[in-house]
Formats: sequence, structure tokens, C-alpha cells
Amino acid sequence: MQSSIPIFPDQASTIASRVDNLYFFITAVATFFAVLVTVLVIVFAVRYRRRKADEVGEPIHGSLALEIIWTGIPFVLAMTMFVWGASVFMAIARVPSETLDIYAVGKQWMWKFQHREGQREINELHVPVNTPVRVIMTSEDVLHDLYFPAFRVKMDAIPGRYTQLWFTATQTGRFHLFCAEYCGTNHSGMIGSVVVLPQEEYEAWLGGASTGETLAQQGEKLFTQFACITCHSPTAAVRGPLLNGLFGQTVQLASGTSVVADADYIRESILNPQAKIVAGYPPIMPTFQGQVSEEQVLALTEYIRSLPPAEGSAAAPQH
Amino acid sequence: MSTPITGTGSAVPAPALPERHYLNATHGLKSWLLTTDHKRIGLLYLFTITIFFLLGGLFALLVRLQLLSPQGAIMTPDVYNRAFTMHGVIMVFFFLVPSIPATLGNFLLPIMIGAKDLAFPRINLLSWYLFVIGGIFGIVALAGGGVDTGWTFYTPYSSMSSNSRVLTGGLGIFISGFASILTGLNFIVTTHRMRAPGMTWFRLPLFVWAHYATSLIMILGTPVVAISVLLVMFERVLRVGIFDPSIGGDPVLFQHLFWFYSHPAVYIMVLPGMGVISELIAAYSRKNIFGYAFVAFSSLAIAVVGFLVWGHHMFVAGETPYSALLFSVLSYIVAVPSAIKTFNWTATLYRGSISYDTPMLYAFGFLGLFLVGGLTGLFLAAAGLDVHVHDTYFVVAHFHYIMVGGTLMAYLGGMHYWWPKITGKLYPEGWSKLSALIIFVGFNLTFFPQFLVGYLGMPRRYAMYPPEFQIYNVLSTAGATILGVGYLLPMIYLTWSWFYGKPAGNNPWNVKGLEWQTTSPPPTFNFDETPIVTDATVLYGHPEEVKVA
Amino acid sequence: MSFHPQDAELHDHIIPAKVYYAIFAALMVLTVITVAVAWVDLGLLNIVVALGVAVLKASLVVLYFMHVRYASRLTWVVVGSGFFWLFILLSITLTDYLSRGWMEAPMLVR
Amino acid sequence: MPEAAVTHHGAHAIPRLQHHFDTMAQQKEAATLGMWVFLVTEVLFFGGMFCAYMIYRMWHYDGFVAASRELDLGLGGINTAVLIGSSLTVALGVHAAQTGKQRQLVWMLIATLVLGLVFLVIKYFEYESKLHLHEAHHAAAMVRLFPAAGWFEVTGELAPLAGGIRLFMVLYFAMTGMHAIHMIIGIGILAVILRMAMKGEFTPQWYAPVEIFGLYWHFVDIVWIFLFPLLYLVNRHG
Ligand code: HEA
Ligand code: HEA
Ligand code: HEC
Ligand code: CUA
Ligand SMILES: [Cu+2]
Repeated sequence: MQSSIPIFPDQASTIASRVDNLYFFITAVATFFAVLVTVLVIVFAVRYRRRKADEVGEPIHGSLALEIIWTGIPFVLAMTMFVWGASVFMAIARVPSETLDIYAVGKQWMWKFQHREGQREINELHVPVNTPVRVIMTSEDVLHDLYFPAFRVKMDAIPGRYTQLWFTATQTGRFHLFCAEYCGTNHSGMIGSVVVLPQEEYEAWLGGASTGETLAQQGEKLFTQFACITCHSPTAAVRGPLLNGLFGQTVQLASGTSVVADADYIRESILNPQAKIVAGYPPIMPTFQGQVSEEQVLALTEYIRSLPPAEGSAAAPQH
Repeated sequence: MSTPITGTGSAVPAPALPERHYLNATHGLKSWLLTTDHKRIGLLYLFTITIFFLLGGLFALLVRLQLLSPQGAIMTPDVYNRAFTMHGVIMVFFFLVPSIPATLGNFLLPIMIGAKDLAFPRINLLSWYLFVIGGIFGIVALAGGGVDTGWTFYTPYSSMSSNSRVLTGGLGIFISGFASILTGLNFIVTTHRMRAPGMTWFRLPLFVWAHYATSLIMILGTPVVAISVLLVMFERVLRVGIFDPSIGGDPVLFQHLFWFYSHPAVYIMVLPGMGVISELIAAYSRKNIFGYAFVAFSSLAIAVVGFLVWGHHMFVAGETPYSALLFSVLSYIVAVPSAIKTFNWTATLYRGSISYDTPMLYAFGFLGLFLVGGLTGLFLAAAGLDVHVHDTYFVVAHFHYIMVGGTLMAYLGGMHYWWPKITGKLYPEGWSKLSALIIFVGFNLTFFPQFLVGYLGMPRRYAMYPPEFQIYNVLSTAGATILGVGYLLPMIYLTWSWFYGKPAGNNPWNVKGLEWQTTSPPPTFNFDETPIVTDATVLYGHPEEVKVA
Repeated sequence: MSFHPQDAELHDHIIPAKVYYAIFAALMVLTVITVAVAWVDLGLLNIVVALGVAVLKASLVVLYFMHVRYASRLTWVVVGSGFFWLFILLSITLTDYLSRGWMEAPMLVR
Repeated sequence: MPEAAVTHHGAHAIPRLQHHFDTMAQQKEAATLGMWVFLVTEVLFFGGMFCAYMIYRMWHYDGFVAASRELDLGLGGINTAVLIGSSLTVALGVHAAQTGKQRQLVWMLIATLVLGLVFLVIKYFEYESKLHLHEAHHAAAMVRLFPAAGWFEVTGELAPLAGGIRLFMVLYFAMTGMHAIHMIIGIGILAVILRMAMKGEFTPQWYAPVEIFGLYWHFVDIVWIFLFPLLYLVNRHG
């Protein structure tokens, strides 16, 4: 929660204190050097002030020992900061294995969130406390950047691909959510809040705001609506690969290479299907670029992700 | 400490201007617009960039006024976006990049090495014309409504989405980029080929070393930003281009190309300032710079290693964590040469004969503010911390501390120091000290609060912001007003002194260096006879009498 | 790096004209080779050969047509730095592109 | 650069020596060094585009192959020969200047000029053919560069590779276009030098402009030496 004159941001995620500790460490080092140099400059300036108009300074040229010292110490300190910064960074970059996934799409100038349970929100995001949450995001137009100051995390949302960030909120309450990458006219209006709820309240909120349909179910509808089903079903006349259990598998491609079927791959398969052709299938799938929105792609992806492996099916993805 | 100074200028009775010098050698507008004299071209640049500084400063004031109130006090977000973009573009490309090199560097570099001019005087003039043409495009873009992409021109916003004057503005930057390349080229060749007899590499003033390093960056980096801006323009005109994700292009690639120049460019903006400071500290301590070779080579190290760190602007932009870490460690390495410089400057003061003339006050100011700016760079280079502060006011404060607190201070310090050489006149001492003080105070009031509000999470490029950040913004705006006054004062009294100041004499500060051995102002070809350089020309406390052959 | 060529004479190394013809012939032969190799499937080696030949051709031009072979050390340094910086641009940019997918893509899967 | 030397202090009055240099050697060394430094700048200027090329070739290899095959190898090959030939004539021109063979110098410069123009004319026809509706070699595939709907529309069999093909085409035009602009500038400078040569202004003591122009021209040739295999020969087999 924001006080009226804040001096330090809320620490509302597990990572926040790690970031802040690093911040304090570098502040300490920086202060030390700032004070050291300032004091020396002042002391020298006073002590050795010019007393006679034609006076010159002592002819001192340098000292190798000193040079080594003041190269070495900053170097060691700098490497310390690097290693510390790197470990914090990797902790931010590496997503824990169990997360609650939420999809986000940035668009001039709003954030659209989709929960797997089917809820949609704009410029507001509800998350449970003490649960690792992962936000998978993309953009419909230009660069945006999803930023939660209280969690100390941000990530650019980039058109044409997915990026992600994660956090575990440790405090309930309402915190800022900003767009931190300049995106045009209403960049500063592309803000909102993240609401951290206790687990039970979150469940209640999920129930209350629910449309009754999970994201996967919405995707299933789209799957029929866009006639994907005409090709991607065991009974289809024109056969495309069965998508059951596809997510996370390694797919053999006609080009001889293989690729892991992640969200990026599914997205590409829908929007630019010819870019990677599955081995053994003709390149007949039409592109859906311009027909499905990024949000619908996410729903379709979520649907494909939800499909259980089809047991014993010959059409299961090749390995 | 008591050896009396030896040198030409030790006892100058009532100095007077020389009869003939570069300013009165020829007359008329044409003699200026067609001049090939590096000193006059330096002054042409001085005049031009001062206009751009005022323009950029005007936009800074608009930005600050807007941020007085959380809802935005004076303009719509659209106008605000144009205001900060024009502020950044003008200040970087049309003011700070050329600031010290094209004015003081142009004026002094040949004199300091004992040459009659730069190697290519006409190319030097061409550089100024290109700069002016580029500037005119910038102003046309401005008159047509301005550019609203931020000074970084990120795609796809700049190429596909913005409906502002990206093409005209981009062209302006492209053209003025060549001005910068030509300046760098000229400096490099001049330093290699035009040194006077006896002016060995290790007798070169550190100012020259710094400009040599700067020039390397100018010639190696600028072409890359030129082509990237051109590719953006290409994409914008054709509506299809190589950064376009819808055909499989990568917007992040633009950022790589942009920062390949623009990170080194921040060293274009600071190295010449460091060169000035090395001269000032030596001069006003009447002492040779401590660890000359380390200071000289650290400039080169900054120039070279500075090319390896650009990805620290992209930690959260979609580059992989692995390259982020690589860029992080390299960023820390490039900080070390700056540390070396800082400590050597400090050590130079030890047992010096320190006077508090105005340029030295600026040098002290530089030390303090550059320190804060540089040290806050260490926060940003820590990848895990930058995730939080990236694109917040913390970054804005960081770079203003270095660019405004550091380089601008050095620029003003150098301008005061060499003003007597440039104009032959002394500036008013009292006023100049007062303005140095005002600038220092105003500066800190403007930008220190931005660190705090930045760490709190206030994003940059925001036309409106949550109300709890207001107090910091009000302080900042108050500071900017003071700062503005601080900057206007020198412009006024320096101009005044040009006409009414007291004649300075050849070496008013009683210091070393070839530039002080010629007249103030110097003759058109700098020296009446080619000087022969010895240790005594450049070293303090050298027993030998200075020879001007 | 004679820094003060006050007394230096103008002496340029004059390369005999027949060397130029020989270099020209070599360049033409190499051009034919690149074209020919493009029709042969060498897998990854194709690009290596293509660039290798291009580098060879460029070197011949630089060394003989542009006289760098007989030029001062400074010229070598200048030429070298041009290509070195190009190398920096390409290689460091590649660190990003080559490591794409090491971590992020699999992580979007679960 | 070439203008009667201004002298001052009456120190020296060597013709062609500019006032701020002490000796002809110094002046010439400065000029050549200046050109080399400029060429380094040029390397990085093209370098930005090579960087993009490298990345997208990795990403869209198949598209690059397909698009590369749309280019006219015959014309590209001829142009390569033409440009290398012009490098030879420039080199011989410099040689002639060094050895004081005025007539040969003039003829070599004329030959260079002609070859340069031939290159541009051929390039023009290549562009021309790309800029119009164009049937790809592949049956039933079209690569249209100025369709009403937008640039570089790709239909038919090649459609799957549309992204890569378009990226390639943008790079093709950007890189060869930038190269052609350098040629045009070069020809402009060449015309001036040729005029001076015809007036007999160059001597074995002073021919720096010829040499410096030569450096520039060779550089432009080198750029093409890389562009040719990278654009025309991505993969012609299989
Ligand atoms: C003149 C300009 C200038 C200079 C010199 C610097 C110098 C440095 N900068 Fe800065 N920087 C900018 C101008 C400059 N910067 C600008 C304009 C931006 C924003 C661009 C934009 O997005 O619009 C930016 C942004 C920026 C970022 C990206 C932030 C972000 O957007 O998220 C980073 C990250 O690493 C960074 C780091 C550094 C570092 C490590 C240095 C180092 O070189 C500093 C070295 C100096 C010191 C360290 C001080 C002296 C040393 C000591 C007293 C000894 C103690 C030292 C140690 C213990 C090591 N800068
Ligand atoms: C050399 C570089 C330079 C300089 C000198 C300055 C100087 C100043 N800058 Fe600048 N600034 C940048 C480079 C610079 N800046 C860059 C690169 C950006 C990033 C842009 C982007 O995000 O794209 C930026 C962004 C930036 C922002 C962030 C905007 C945002 O993100 O929303 C702010 C906010 O306070 C700011 C303030 C200031 C202030 C108060 C000054 C003061 O120091 C200015 C003081 C000067 C004056 C006040 C002028 C005095 C003159 C007059 C009053 C007369 C005017 C009248 C006539 C024309 C006759 N700057
Ligand atoms: C005309 C038939 C057809 C339609 C309609 C169709 N597809 Fe496909 N799809 C295919 C074929 C054939 C393949 C295999 C060849 C390939 O990779 O392109 C395929 C491949 C895929 C793959 C990659 C499968 C793998 O095993 O790697 C995905 C994911 C996919 N389609 C999703 C969809 C979605 C979602 C839709 C609807 C929006 C859709 N498809 C509509 C025919 C079709
Ligand atoms: Cu979206 Cu800024
Ligand atoms: Cu940087």
C-alpha cells in the first residue's frame, strides 16, 4: 500500500528483499567511494591551497603501487556486484517448476489478462498470495513492458513472440502495475493495479468473476469456430496431426530438424503454419494471421495444452 | 611546493591584445562562413550548439513544468511525448555529442600539438555545414510537430505506429552523424600526422588523448547508428522492413544495432569532459597529472571496452539471460578505467598548489557529480537490480548526473579556462563563481530526488503519474528552474566579457601547455614559428626554461 | 610510425603492372570458383567456402590493389581495426541470438 | 583538396603543398590515412546490414534460399566481373600516375568510368525486373514486389516462405542500393579526377587524389565481393 509520501517501495514479493539487499550493498559501496573521494578532495583542496602566486605543486608523477591498488579494489568490488547481480537476475529469470500461469496481452494502451480459469481482466490483475505466479505475455502492436514495482520485476512484451516473468507475492493488497516501455500517446495511461488476495479470497474471486468457462473451453470453442477441427480430429477427411499431448513434445519436422512444441511454436503454427511443417504431413494448413487475435491464439494454445495424450493413437506427435 | 614557476607567463605587466589574431585577420560574414580556420569553425560550432542547448533546455523546462502535477500540468500526453523526445534528441545529437569536441576540441587540439590547423580544414568546415543541415532537418521536424519516439527510436513504434515526424528527424540525425564522423576522422589523422617536433605521444596533453579516444568511437560507432536509423526510415516508408515481427523480423535487433552506437556514444559524451578535467586539475594544482600514462590509457580502454557492453540497456528487452550476464560483467569491467581516472585526479591534488579559480570549481563539481552518476551506473549494471530500475527515473537521474553534472560541468569549466585564449578577454570572476555555485545546487535539487522516485518505481516517459510521486517531482522542477538560471548567467557574462572584458594576456593562469605559449587570441596559424616541444613545455616544476623556438 | 615526417622523402612502392594483371586473373578465377561451389551441396561448408573465398578476394584487393602490403604499420592497424570492430558487432550480437532457446523456450512449456 | 598551396611566412612555396603541412610527404600521408579511416567507417556502415543479414539468414534459411534463386545470377556474375575489372583499371591508373604516364592514366580512368556505368546500367535492369510482376522460377509461385496490397507479396508455392523472402528482399534492396549509391558517388568523384587528369595536373610527385579515389573505389568493389555470394549464391544446389 502506498503511504502519502513514500520513501521506499513496498517489498511485496519473495524476490523484492533480495533485490533490495543488493541495492543496499551497492549503495554502501557507492557511498563509501563517494565520501572517500569527496573528503580527500576537500582535505587536499584546503590543505594544499595556493599560498603564493608563483607557487607550483610538488613534481610527483605517479605510483605504480597506488595504481594497482585502485585498479584492483574496484575491480574486485565490481566483480562482487556482478556475481550478486547475476544471482538475483537468474532467480528472476528462472521460473519455478510449479506456477500459476496467467496470460497477458499488451495493446496500445491497455493490459489484457486472461486466467486459465477463464476470467479476463483489463488493467487489473488478481493473484493469490504466496503462490508463484507466471505471466506469459505478448503484444499486439508495439513494445510494452509489464512492471510491478512492489515485486521488483518487469519484462518487455514483444510483438511476435512470448516473454514471461514470475513472482511470488508475499503481501496482500493493491499495488501498482505500470507499462514501462514507451509505447506512444497513452503510455503513461497504461497503468493499473495488481491485487494480491489471500488464497481463499482469490478462489472466491475466481468463482465470482468467472464466465463459467475455462480458457481451455473458450479455446475449444474457437477450435470449432475456426474449423481447426475439420483437420485436427481423428475422423477428419483432410488429416492434420492430432494435437493431443502435443504440448511440450519434441516434433519432427519435414526439414529434418525438430522443435519443442511450446507456446511460441503453437503460435507460429497457427499464424504462419508453413514455417515449420510436421514430418509426414502436407503443408496445407492455411494461415490464420489477421483472423485470430493474440488473445484467441492464447486460448487455442491453452486448449491444445489441455488435451490429454491420445492413448495408442497412431496420429500422436512423432518423437 | 616552493619552487617558483618557470615559464613565459610568470610576470606579465598589463597585458594587451595582440595586433593581429584569428578574430580580426579577416572580416565579414563571408570570412566566417567560408573559413577553414579550425578556431573559427570551433566558434561556429559554439554558436550553433548554444542555440540547440537553449532549445533543448526549453523542452526540459516544459517537461519539468508538466510534471508539477500528477495529471500533467500543461500539456496533453501527445505533446509531452514530443517534448521529451525533442529534449533528448536535441541534447544528445545536437548538443552533447558535438559539445566539447567540436568547440574546445576543434579550437585546441591543433594548438596543443603545435600544428597550424587540423589535417583537413575544409572537411572540418564541411562537418559544420553537415551539422547545420542536420540541425535544420531537426528543426523542420520540430516545426512540423516534432518526433514522439523517444531519443531511442525503438521499433516497431518508430517504424509502424508513430505518426510524428520520424523521417525528417531521422534524416537530421543521419546527416549530423556524418558531421561527427568527419570530426573524429580529422582528429585522428591530425593527432597522428601533425604533431610538432618533440611532441611525442607521451607529451600529448590528456585532453588530446581523450579526444583521440573519443574520435575512435565516433568513426567506429556512428556509422552503425546511421544505418540503423536509415533502416527504420526505410521500413517506415515501405511499410515493410527488417525489424517487422509480422514477417519474421526482430524488433530487438534494432536495439542491438542502436545501442552498439549509443552506448559507446555515452563515452563520446564523457571522454572529452574527462580530458578537460585532466587539464583543469593539473593547471589549478600547478602539478602534473598523477599517473599520466594510466589516465591516458584508461581513455583508450574506455573507448574499446565501451563497445562490448551495449546489451546492458536490454536486460529486460528480450535478449537472453546469458547474453544479459555477459553484458553485465563487461559493464563492470568498463567501470574500472573510470575509477582509475577518478583516483588519479584526486591524487593529483595531493601536495599541489591549488587555487579556487572558477574552472577549478567546475572541476570539483564535475568530480562530485560524475562520481554519483558513475557509481549509480554500478546499480544499473547489476542485471538483477536493473530489472527493477530499468526505464524508471533512476536511470534518468543516472545519466543526467553524468551528462549534465559531469560533461556539462566540464564543458563550462573548460569554456571558462580557455575563454581568455579564445577571446583574449577575462570573464568576471565573481559572477562566474556565483553561477558555478547556483548550477551545483540547482543540479542536485533537480536530479537527486529522481533517484528516490525512480527506486520507488516511477517509470520514465510518463506524462502523468500516480499522486504519491508528486513531492519528488515538485522538488525536481524547482531545482530545474534554479539550474536554468545557473546556465543562463554564464551565457550572459561570457558574451559581455567578449566585448568588455579585460585583456587576458597570453598565459593568465600561469600554466603549462603549448596553447598558453601563443598569443591570446592566437594568430591564424596558431604559432608564429613551429614550436619545438620539450619536457619543459608540458611538465610543471621542470628546471629547464621553456623554449618557444 | 615516424611521427614527424619533416624530412621524409616521397617514396611510394611502385608495384609492377603485371602484378595487377595477375591479381585480376586470380580474382576472376576465385569468382568462378564461388559460383561453381554454390551448385555443389557441401552442407554447412557452403557458406564457409563462400565466405572464405570472399575474404581471400578481399584480401588480395586490400593487399595489392590498395597497396597495404607495402604500407605502414599504422595502415595495417587501421584496416585491422575496421574488421575487428565488425567482428565485435557480429559476434556479440550473436551471443544473444545463439543462446535464444537455451532457456526461455523450454520454459514456456509445462 | 587540390588547390594551389597557400603559403605564409614565405617559408616554403612548394606547389600543391597546403599551408598547414610542412612537407609533401606529410600531406600525402595525412590524406591516405584519412581515407583509410573513412573506409573503416564505411565497413561498419555496411556492417549493420551484414549483421541483420546474418541473423535472418539463420532464422529464415529456406526463405533466403528461395529468394536468392529469384535473383539473376547471370547479371550478378557479369557485374562482379565488371566491378573487378574496374578495380584493375583503377589500380593501373594509379600505377600510370606513379610512373608519370599521363595518357595511360586518362585512358584507365575513362575505362573505370565506363565499367562503373555498365555496372549501374545492369543493376538498373536487375532492379527493373524485380520491381515488376515477376514469375518465380518455381512453377505456380509468384513474387510480386509492387502489388497493390503491399510490398513483396509472395503467393503460390513459395507462400510458406513469404517472411524470409520479404526480409531477404528488403535486405537485398537496402544493401545493393547502398552499394549503388556508393558507386554513384564514386563516379561523381571520378569525373572530377578525370578532368584533372586530362588537364595534366597529376605528376609522380603529386597524384594523391588519384590514389585516394582508388582506395575508395576498391573498397566499393570489396563490398560487392561480399554481397555477391551472400545475395546471389545462398544455395543454388538441390
Ligand atoms: C555520458 C554518459 C554516460 C556515462 C559515462 C555512463 C556510464 C555508465 N553507465 Fe550509463 N547511461 C547513460 C549515460 C552514461 N552512462 C544514458 C544516457 C543512459 C540511458 C539511455 C536511455 O535509455 O535513454 C544510461 C543507462 C545505463 C544503463 C541501462 C539502464 C537501463 O536502461 O536499465 C546501464 C546499465 O548497466 C548503465 C551503466 C553505466 C555504467 C556501468 C557506466 C560506467 O562507465 C560508470 C563508471 C564510473 C564510475 C564507476 C565512477 C568512478 C569510480 C569510482 C569512484 C571507483 C569505485 C568504482 C567501483 C567500485 C567499480 N547506464
Ligand atoms: C546532454 C544531455 C541532456 C541535458 C543537458 C539535459 C538537461 C536536462 N534534462 Fe534531460 N534528458 C536527456 C538528456 C539531457 N537532459 C535525455 C537523453 C533524455 C531521455 C529522453 C528520452 O527519454 O527519450 C532526457 C530526459 C529528461 C527527463 C525525463 C523525461 C521523461 O522520461 O519523461 C527529464 C525530467 O525531468 C529531464 C530533465 C532535464 C533537465 C531539468 C535538464 C536541465 O539540465 C536543463 C537546464 C537548462 C535550461 C533550463 C535551459 C535554460 C534556458 C532557457 C530557460 C531559455 C530557453 C529559451 C530560449 C530558447 C531562448 N530530461
Ligand atoms: C486445412 C486443414 C487444417 C486446418 C483448418 C487447420 N490445420 Fe493445423 N495443421 C494441418 C496440417 C496438415 C498440419 C501438419 C503440417 C504442418 O505442420 O503445417 C497442421 C499442424 C498444426 C499444428 C502443429 C502440430 C504438430 O504436431 O506439431 C498445430 C499446433 C495446429 N496445426 C493447430 C491448428 C489450429 C489451432 C487450427 C485452427 C485455428 C488449425 N490447426 C487449422 C491442417 C490444418
Ligand atoms: Cu505500453 Cu508503454
Ligand atoms: Cu550504456
